[in-house]
Amino acid sequence: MTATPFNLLLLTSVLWPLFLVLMLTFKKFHTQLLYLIPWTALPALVVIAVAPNTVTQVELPWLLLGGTYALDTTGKTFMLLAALLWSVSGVYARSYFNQTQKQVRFYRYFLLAMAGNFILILAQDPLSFYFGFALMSFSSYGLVVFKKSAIAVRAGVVYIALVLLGEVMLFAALLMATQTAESTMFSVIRESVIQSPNHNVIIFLTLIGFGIKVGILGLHVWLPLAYSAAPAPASAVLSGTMINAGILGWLRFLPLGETALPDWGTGIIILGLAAAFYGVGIGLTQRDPKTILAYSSISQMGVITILLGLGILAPQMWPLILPGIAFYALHHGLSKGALFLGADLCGSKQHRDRRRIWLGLWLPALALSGAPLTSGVIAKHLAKSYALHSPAPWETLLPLLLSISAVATALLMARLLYLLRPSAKPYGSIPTYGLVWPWIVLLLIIVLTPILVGYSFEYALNNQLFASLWPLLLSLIISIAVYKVRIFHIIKPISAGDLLVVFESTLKILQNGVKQLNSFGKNYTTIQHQTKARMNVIQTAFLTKIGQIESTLVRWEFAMLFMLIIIVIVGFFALEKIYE
Amino acid sequence: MMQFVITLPWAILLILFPLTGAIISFLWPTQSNKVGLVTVSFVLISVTFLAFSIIEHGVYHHAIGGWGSPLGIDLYADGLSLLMLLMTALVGLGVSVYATGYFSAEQSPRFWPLWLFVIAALNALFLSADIFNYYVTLELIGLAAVSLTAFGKSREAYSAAMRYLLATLLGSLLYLLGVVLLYHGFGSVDIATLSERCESTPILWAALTLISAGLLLKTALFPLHFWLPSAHASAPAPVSAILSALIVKSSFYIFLRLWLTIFGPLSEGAVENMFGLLGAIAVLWGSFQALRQTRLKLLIAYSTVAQIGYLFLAFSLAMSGAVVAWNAVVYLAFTHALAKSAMFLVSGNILYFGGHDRIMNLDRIAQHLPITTTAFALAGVSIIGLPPSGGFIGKWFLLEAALVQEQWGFVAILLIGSLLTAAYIFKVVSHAFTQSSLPHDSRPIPAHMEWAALLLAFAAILLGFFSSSILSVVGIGYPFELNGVKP
Amino acid sequence: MLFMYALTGVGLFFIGLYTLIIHVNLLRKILALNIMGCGVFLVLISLAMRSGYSSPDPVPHAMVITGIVVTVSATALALVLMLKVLEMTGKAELYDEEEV
Amino acid sequence: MNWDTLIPFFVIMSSFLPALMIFALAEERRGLRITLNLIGVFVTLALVVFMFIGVYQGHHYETRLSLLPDLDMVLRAGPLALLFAALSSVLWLLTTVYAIGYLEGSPHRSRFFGFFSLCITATIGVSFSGNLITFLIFYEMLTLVAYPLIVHRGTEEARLAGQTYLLYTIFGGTLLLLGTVWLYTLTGTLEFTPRGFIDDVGEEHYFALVSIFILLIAGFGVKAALVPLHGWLPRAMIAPAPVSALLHAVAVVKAGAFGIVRVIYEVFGVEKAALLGLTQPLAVLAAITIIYGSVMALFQDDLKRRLAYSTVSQVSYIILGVAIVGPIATIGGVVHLVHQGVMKITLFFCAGNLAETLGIHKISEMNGVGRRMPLTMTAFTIGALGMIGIPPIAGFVSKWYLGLGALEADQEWVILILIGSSLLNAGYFLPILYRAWFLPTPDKWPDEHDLGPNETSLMLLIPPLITALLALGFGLLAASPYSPLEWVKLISRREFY
Repeated sequence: MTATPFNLLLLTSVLWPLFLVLMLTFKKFHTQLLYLIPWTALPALVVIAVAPNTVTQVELPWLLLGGTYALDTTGKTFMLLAALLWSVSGVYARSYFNQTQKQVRFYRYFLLAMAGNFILILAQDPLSFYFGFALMSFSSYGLVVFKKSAIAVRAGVVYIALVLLGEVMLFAALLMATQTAESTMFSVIRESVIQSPNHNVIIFLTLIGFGIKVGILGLHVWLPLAYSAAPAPASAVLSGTMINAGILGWLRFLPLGETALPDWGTGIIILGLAAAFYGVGIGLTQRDPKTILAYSSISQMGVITILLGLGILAPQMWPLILPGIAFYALHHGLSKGALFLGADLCGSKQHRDRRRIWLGLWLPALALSGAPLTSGVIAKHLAKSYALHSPAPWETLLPLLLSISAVATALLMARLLYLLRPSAKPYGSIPTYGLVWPWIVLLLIIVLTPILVGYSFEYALNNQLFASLWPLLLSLIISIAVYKVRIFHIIKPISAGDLLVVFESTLKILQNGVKQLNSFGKNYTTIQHQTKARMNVIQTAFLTKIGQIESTLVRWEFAMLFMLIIIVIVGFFALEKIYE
Repeated sequence: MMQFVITLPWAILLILFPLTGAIISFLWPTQSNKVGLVTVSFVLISVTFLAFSIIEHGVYHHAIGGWGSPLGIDLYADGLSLLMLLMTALVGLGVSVYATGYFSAEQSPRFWPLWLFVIAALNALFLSADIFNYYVTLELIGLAAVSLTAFGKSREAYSAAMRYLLATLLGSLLYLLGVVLLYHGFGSVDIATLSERCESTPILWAALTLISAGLLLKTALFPLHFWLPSAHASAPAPVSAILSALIVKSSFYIFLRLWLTIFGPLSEGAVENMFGLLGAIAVLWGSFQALRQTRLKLLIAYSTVAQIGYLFLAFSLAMSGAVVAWNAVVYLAFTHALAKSAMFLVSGNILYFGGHDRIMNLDRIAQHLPITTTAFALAGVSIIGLPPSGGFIGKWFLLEAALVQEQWGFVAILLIGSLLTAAYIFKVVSHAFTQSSLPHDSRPIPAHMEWAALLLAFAAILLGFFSSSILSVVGIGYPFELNGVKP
Repeated sequence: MLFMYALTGVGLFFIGLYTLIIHVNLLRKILALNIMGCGVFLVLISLAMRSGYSSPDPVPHAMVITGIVVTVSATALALVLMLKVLEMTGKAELYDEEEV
Repeated sequence: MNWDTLIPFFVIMSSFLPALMIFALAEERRGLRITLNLIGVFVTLALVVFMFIGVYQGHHYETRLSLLPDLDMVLRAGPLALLFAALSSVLWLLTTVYAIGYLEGSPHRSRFFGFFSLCITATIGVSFSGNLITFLIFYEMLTLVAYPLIVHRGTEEARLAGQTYLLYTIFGGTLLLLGTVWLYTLTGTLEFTPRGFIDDVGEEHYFALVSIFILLIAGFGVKAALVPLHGWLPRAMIAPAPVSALLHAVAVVKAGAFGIVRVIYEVFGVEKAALLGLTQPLAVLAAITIIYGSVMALFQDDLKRRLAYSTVSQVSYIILGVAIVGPIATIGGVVHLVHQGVMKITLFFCAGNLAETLGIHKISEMNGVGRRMPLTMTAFTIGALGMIGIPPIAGFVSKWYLGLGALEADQEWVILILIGSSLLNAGYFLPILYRAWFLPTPDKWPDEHDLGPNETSLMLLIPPLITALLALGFGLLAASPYSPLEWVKLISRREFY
């Protein structure tokens, strides 16, 4: 490896959280460490800040099976998002938990997950990525079940089951990809996957494997459970940045921008659309803000999935789409994080505090629904622009659908704001100073993002301001109407994790199967014992029998008889020899 | 100097030492232990020197008083006899050392003369070269052995001794009649001469029939083993060791010699195969009986029955052409002698220490006698034929012979046999590790009794490492090239 | 003529063997053994005169003498043992321990 | 005089002589016993390391003693031999330390440590064996000297377990003997040679060769716990923890697996074996074992039994690796010899700690134990995750190579086996971890002992931590020189292909 200062910094940003976890094993340092840990993600931020434009790779040939790390352009965006969210929630968590012991336990998993997240973002070879992914997924189990409530446990089971499923699928995909590519570099793999005889299998496995993280339709069941079960800072990072690990996985593995795979492309787009609307559909019926946010994530990821599908459908467009996806992920991550933290801040009894927080919540909500002057409008605009250039029939279909989905999202946000309205009963924790200020920082960042990417008021005016406004207005009207009709008092919320019901029923059957197997095992052992007993009986019988025989054999006259017989036989042989 | 020492007539001394020893210990009962030990060590020394001279000058041959056959008595020793002598000397030493501790002051003066007499007779047998001497020595051994057996002084002991006496007398008479016929037929009792003169005539085959019947009876090959278990189990431990380790071998040795030199070349396999078959049955039957026993000594005795079966198995394999099986015969005989004597000494220790040899209750004893237990385990390893041990080498050759001839039946017997052996050995050993529940009264054992057993067992293991050299020594005089005895 | 002696010897041998097997009493068994011995010696002696020799072969005589000595001592031992058995079991028979 | 011809012999002696001395020691001579033991350990280690370097520079260490007229007893230190020897001796060191702590104050310690050292002698002998008969000798020796350790507790249950053990192993040994002699009658030699020594056996002996292969594999399969010959292993768990740890995670079961490697690569030669159509069935059998073992493990509540069944399944990875004909898969299999060793011994150490410190034997008693014994459970977690195959722990590396090798040999079905077993492993390990880390601690443990200020006595604590670190390191640094993986690649280059 080339030990440039930047590379060293890069490594530090990854190793730092790990080092701190290690330090956490020593009780006596806890108090000091707890001042340090909230800021663990800072080195990563610094990395972003000082990153040179030329991508330099860090080769660690001795690591695992040879690792390559670098901060490429895509990586930068994801790293930025990750660094921001991990910092904010890190600080947030510090005052979210009151006792040291809880903080320590929380940070243990928190830091590990963070390290995993950083590693996978920097990884340039599948194994390192897989490593980071696994580290992140398994340690965030600790975050999901942190509250230890029955809901948390259930969420944990679902979560870990799906994580494992994803892991093994990715493992298989990796193996096949590496085997055909005969290399462990993403760049090589992306090109050569298509040559593999079973590239369809690889693509499928990759889609599902990462799709579980992303929460594509059908495998999204864990998100609502986990997000609502986990403590707020955890949900923030889960929904803000960890979910993007799946997206990044796709970007790294899938043969994007190489060859057109129409079937796959179409399939993915449809999948994405379905998720986009399904998420909102179910989400609208929910009454728990965090669950609603989870469903909104599902639908937002659906939108990103659509873009991905476009990329597979039209490789030539990929160079355009890639940054778009990255930005969408960033935008969604930031606002979603802000929403989760904000939703958690509505625990105060004072109407004044509630109103302030509530107003604050409007910002990320608007951003998510793509209001002008927010990051959202840019993301939506980009998405639509790709849609317009997509091959038929999508170029006509997609823009419309995207706009509708924007409306849907806006409705969902409206629903959220309604549920968290100041007059509603308190939700989450009381906004203390330590909790609020990191949130404010996050909001500021959200405000600044558009400006950072060179978005200005004029741009908004002369680029279809209306196009970005009408969905909002429409949704506003609808929501007011709905509010008047009070329809939500009639609609019964679908149990969070909708499809899960189906899964769990199948799981039940499985469990019964296992139970039967188990009972069979018991029977089997009893049968074993019986046979063993029977064998013993036979054995003793046999031995006594031969004992009796022996006692007759050793009688003088019998022995003599035998002797005579032997003499006769030998004599007989002898005679034979003589008369031959 | 060395040369002079080697040229002394060690073979003769081999017979004279124990004889004189026997007489002295008889006349001077108070010192019998010392006399006995000295004699036995002298025997060992003489064997060593005899070995030297044989290795240097090849086969040893000596006509006593220069008479020469047929009238005179010739002494003859080739590799095979040497090995048997060595076996006698080693086991003899071990047992003697043990006996000094085992027998009470009033028993030992009666033990030593007989025992030294047995040694003398055995050496004479292994050294003699004519079939009539075989008869005499065999008879002497038999009588001495019977009286040793009667040492048990119990009802069982006397009855067993009686049974043994009848069997052995009958055996020698059958043998003698065979000898008579041979002499009549071919006018000589000298093996070498006979091997040249013999041809396939009715007399020869009648003689063969009688001789083999007699010797099988004495060797206790199934189903003629009726006298062995009771005799070996009811005799005192050192005696049992002598009986199973040496005396059974003596008659087998004669049998082997006669087949190698006289009958083997003329026979066409049918008879040997019968012996092989009997051997196979003996292996299975003996092992099963051993597995059945609840008393240690009986278990060991029946194990002897099984082991004799192996000897005849190998014997038949070898006669039917697989020369490698002769190595098996030699090795099995030798290691069995060492291991089995060790086992009997162990059983003696256990009886001496705990007053009983019920296998179920060994846990009370084995815990306190680690050396004895180790001895039994090591001996067991050799008897089972697990590597590294002499027994393993024997089994290896046997298996090799069977496979070369594709005698699958024998292969099966060998494998099942060793499994059964393992079963009854570990049936005993497994009790050595279980924690004893009840305390029990015991009397301390002199250390040398334990060590004697251990060293014998250890020797049996050690044999596994020197097979090539030992076999080269045994090869002296080509005992195993049929018709190849060169006097 | 000499051959007759030999046959007689063999006859004696088998008579002895028969008794040894059939009769239970130890004394009879011991006597039977002696008879067998005599049979063998008779055979030996009678075959000493072999064709082609003017005088009988001396070797068998030597053997017979040796044999007789052995037999005598054997008989002595046998009788002592028999007495012991008689003393222990009350009857001069082989005692077969029955299975326990 | 040439030392290279003696060093292998010295290695054997370096554990054999201490063993004999230890037997002679009185029970209360604790200090001397420990000293002897450690001397043995370190001399062995030193010699092994010395030979490692030597072999790396192309030295050739071989001891020959005449055993049978035309069969020698050969001790040769090839790369493969050294791999196994190094593994055994390093883990022996740790286990010795552990055992000293574990058996503190229990009876028959001289006997225990004596036989323990003898087991190492046998294992080292097995690893250095240069021909089949030498292998057989040490293999049988291992069978015997492991027995007293299994029945060490001296309870009736232990006695029965010992009987079962002997029943299986002696039977296996007999098959092995038959196979060996038969082979000898065909080839006239038993010398392990790269790519096998049966080439000049004529076609007419096809049946004989197949039977021999089956006999040998069955013979070794007993110790390697190949289904259906695995029955003894779970029962043998009655033995004290150090025994389970070293013997049933490393020495005994590995001796079997090692034997199978030898048979396939240096007796038959893998190509020849494949030609005879012998490897595919073996691979299938191994696969069955992997799945069967994992499924059985699911149903065990006794921690050690669960680990035992997990061993049954894991050891077959090695066999699977060598039975999939192909260099990469072989690397995966052989390196698992080491990886499984360090991971499984960690788990057994931890199980022992739980039993010794808190009297925990059942998984249902492990609630919240992570808070009571964090370090132990951290080690346990690393081992367990490694077993599942989570990067960067060693287990992942083995699985990765196995998978690649399978694909390379066009045996995609193996991937399914790997995935299935990973899921099953997760199925029986993750619940344990969940209990230990996330469930509330009970107010009292089954049978708690006070073993010093730390969570347990350091002698019990340090070995598992070290092995856990090794498991982590072997995976994390797999690609670095001198890692097991690299060494196995060297072996594969020199001896197999």
